[in-house]
Amino acid sequence: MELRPLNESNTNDKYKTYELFIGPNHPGISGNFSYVLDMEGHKIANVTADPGLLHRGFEKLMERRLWTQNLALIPRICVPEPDVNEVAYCMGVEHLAGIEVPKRAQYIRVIVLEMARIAAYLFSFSGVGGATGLYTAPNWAIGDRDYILDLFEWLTGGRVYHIYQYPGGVKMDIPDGWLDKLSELLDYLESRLPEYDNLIFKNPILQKRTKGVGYLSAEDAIENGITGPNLRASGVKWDIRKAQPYLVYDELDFDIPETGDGDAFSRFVQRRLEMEESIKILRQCIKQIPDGPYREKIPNPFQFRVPAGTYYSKVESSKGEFGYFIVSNGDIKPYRVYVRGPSYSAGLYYALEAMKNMRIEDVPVWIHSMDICPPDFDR
Amino acid sequence: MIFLKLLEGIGVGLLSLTVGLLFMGLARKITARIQRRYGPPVLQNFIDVFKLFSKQSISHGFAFDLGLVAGVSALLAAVVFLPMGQINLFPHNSSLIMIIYLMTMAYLGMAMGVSSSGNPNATIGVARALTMMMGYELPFAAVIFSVYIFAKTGSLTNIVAAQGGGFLNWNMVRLPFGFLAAEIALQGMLGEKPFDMAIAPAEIASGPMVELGGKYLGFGMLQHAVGIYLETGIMVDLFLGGASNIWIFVTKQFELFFIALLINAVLPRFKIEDGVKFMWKVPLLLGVIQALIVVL
Amino acid sequence: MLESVEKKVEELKRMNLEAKALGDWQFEVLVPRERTAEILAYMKATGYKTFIHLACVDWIDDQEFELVYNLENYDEKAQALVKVRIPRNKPEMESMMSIWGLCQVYEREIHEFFGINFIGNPNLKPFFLDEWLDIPPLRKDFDTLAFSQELFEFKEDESHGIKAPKRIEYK
Amino acid sequence: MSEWKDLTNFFRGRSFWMLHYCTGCGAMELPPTMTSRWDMERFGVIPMATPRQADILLVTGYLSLKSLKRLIYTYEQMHAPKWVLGFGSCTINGGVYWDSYNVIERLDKYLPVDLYIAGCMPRPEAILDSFKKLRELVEKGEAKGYEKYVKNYEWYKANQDRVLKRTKPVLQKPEEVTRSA
Repeated sequence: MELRPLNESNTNDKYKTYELFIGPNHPGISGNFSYVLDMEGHKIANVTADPGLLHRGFEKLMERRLWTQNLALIPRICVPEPDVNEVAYCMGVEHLAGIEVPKRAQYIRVIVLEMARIAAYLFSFSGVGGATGLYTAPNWAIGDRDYILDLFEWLTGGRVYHIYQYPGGVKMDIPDGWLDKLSELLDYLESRLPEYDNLIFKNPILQKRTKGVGYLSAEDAIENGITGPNLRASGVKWDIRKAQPYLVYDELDFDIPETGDGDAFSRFVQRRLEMEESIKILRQCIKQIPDGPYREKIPNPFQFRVPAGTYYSKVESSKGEFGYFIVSNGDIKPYRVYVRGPSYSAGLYYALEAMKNMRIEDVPVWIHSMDICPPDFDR
Repeated sequence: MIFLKLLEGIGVGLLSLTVGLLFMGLARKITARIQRRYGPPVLQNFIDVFKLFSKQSISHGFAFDLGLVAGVSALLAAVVFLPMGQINLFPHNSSLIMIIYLMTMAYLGMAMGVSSSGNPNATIGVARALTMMMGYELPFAAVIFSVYIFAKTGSLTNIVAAQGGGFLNWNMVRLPFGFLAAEIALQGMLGEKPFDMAIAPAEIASGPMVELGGKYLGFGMLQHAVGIYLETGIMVDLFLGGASNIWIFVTKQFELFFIALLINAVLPRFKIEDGVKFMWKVPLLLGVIQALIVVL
Repeated sequence: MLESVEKKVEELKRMNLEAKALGDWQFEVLVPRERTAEILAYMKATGYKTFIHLACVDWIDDQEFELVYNLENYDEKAQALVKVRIPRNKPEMESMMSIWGLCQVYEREIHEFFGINFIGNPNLKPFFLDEWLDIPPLRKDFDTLAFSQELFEFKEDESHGIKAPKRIEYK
Repeated sequence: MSEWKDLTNFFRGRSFWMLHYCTGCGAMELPPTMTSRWDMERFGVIPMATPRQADILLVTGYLSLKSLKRLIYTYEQMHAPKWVLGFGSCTINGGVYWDSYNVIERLDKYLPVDLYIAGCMPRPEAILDSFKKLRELVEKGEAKGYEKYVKNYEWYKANQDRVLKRTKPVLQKPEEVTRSA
């Protein structure tokens, strides 16, 4: 990128705008990613996305590793919510290899996914706070998120990356007393929700700043491939957990909350309401989880071959549809895996349209309201 | 005689720096407790300033150096004229107008300095700071007007003297609307939320401070420290009846600062135009009502 | 299998296309290159409105690239994988930007990672990588390990006590 | 004079300002470290928005070539004294990305690293411990990475240019591939 000389006079048409970098080193951006804004006065005239700062070539690396080795690699694709990667990948492999997953393992997977979802939503609360300058929100939300990570650590041994799923089930059974601790934690989180409401969602200044920012209509959302809570906040009732139930979601009773205004505030509120539903799902799982084996044993993992075929497996993550397009040619390694990150279309394509004529104050609010997570499109 | 006065002046300057930095440290501690944290040591800001002055620094030209030095020195000059308890160096010269004039000088100096760094973020930050200044100066002017009319004097020493003789004589009680308006304006003056658009890190990467490093950031911190001392000090003199000695003075200052902190901890920041609109709506209205009450 | 998927597969078969269901809610359809724009527009008109992703598979043994357009239908709860094969020695494809504007970024990415040229796409500048001079990295004949060793030279370093990790190749 | 130096080092060690630049996935453990659970502000460490204000460059995890370029700009903008902390196993030897075409392996070939934190990813306690360790090094006057960088600038520059300013393909082309821009 060429920097423009600062001493050029303003008379030239070419220098009517000036460049402003949001990222990569900027507190307003989520992760290592950059938007270059061409500013005209205080309005944004043009936006360029500059991804690739987190590109590690996962898709190439996965072709070089065994089917089971990849499980250690893929959680790193989405850092705030790594479990969706493992589950989506395992579901794809199981479908291709024809492995039946025991009921208990499916319940454990749902528990892990929903806990990860709550953790990711709490993280996005902190994003709201950080973007608008309400620094008490990150401090509270991330502190509470840590209790979830503690439970994860007890269950899987890892705080952030769990590497817990395995083709055919999960690696370890739930330890004794863990479920009781989980339900205690859910009580605690529920008692915290009114405080978050008072601090964040009922805050008049925050409402003033986020209402009407970044309006996204239902048609635009569908056209631009925007999924997950952002789509639902625009009024489209689409949740993979309901529409194409995977694991045991069809046995659980939950609602899809509706906000439907399509602006940044309703996207925040959507996440807040869905958190309540996740707590509800977890309560049911604690009650309903059956006894039985936690994993279908697969033969020697070093010789584990997946029959040739293609499959697209997807999971509803906190950011939208997280998909794994898996191609196997019957070898011990995947032939090709394509990872569909939910932020791709919003962060790299729709942002350029949405941010035009926006003010610089609204940019961080927009980024955090769409919950753009750079690692999942950089891969 | 002049030499003694000079020494006294330096003493007052050091006092204001010390108290200001202490307030900043306490602010970090109190904010941390609201955020369920332990917080840094209270003297952390002294360590930070010392460290900043021991760092290598890059200058961006003469205007950059001059602006930052002017910022601190104008505020220090203003502090000298502030009556604080028994310390009152110029009892016959403590004109409020002059103090406010020197304060504005300080902010303009800072603005000149950081704009010459050439960073667009700094320029946006300065533009926001000056817009915000326009926002809070207007209600504050209305308040000062009513205090002037009420006390029939422009000297802070005399205003303090007029409030003597108990709590009920304080302007806070006598001019309640004016006090409220001034409190809100103080929030803007201190640059606390919801009026801290000038330094919004998530939007413009800490605004005016974006190119400041080392000694220059140290000057910025010192300016903020003296600014806190001066602004809360003016409020104490105007509304809380001054003080009989320096300890009571600092305690009263801290009370005002504490309220500002609590508001700061639970509110996000306004957009710049919303902030100015708010300033011109609520506090200005309160100020005008107060002025009308006083005049009639 | 969903009824809507079954119906759609039948319908596509009647259009002389190879289609088959892959799971409960998804199916694939193989489309010749000339008919891609027509079929994609048809799919969009019949409810497959959301463009999920465009992926590319390098079938080096067949000397072909396979482009996979993944479409989603929210009303019928179905997913379609539209596959197009293009020759590897002449990697060219028409841009589908006129149907979904979103294709622009996906095509730019695939141009960078596979070297496929999309005719009609105005912006195919480097996207994720800076100054890439080798063959596109996601092609099967690109050896990432050799590249990494050559460029970053992970040599054993006695003075720092660093040893290169032991590498096991599974066959 | 040495007393003065000791005094400055004492204060420097108690007021680390960290650059808020999330270079890799290790940045995920920074919010817990900053906020109420671990609260690194206790030790005088606070995140700063721009490199001019910062003392510490915390390289959180792997570095792609594109990030490395920005990181070097950032490092050179910081005012001395400045320190680099390599965070996670990816900065030490590439970690799980040892065979990736876009991730550098040893960070200390390109920037002078004062301290490495091992693990993938290191826990917040490890981060806090590293600040303590760095404080000890600074107080003893041993953390001199920025001076090393100036002294050996040619060597660092040559290494940086080798990976960032490539003029010809790294690998021999197996066959001629035509690729229009």
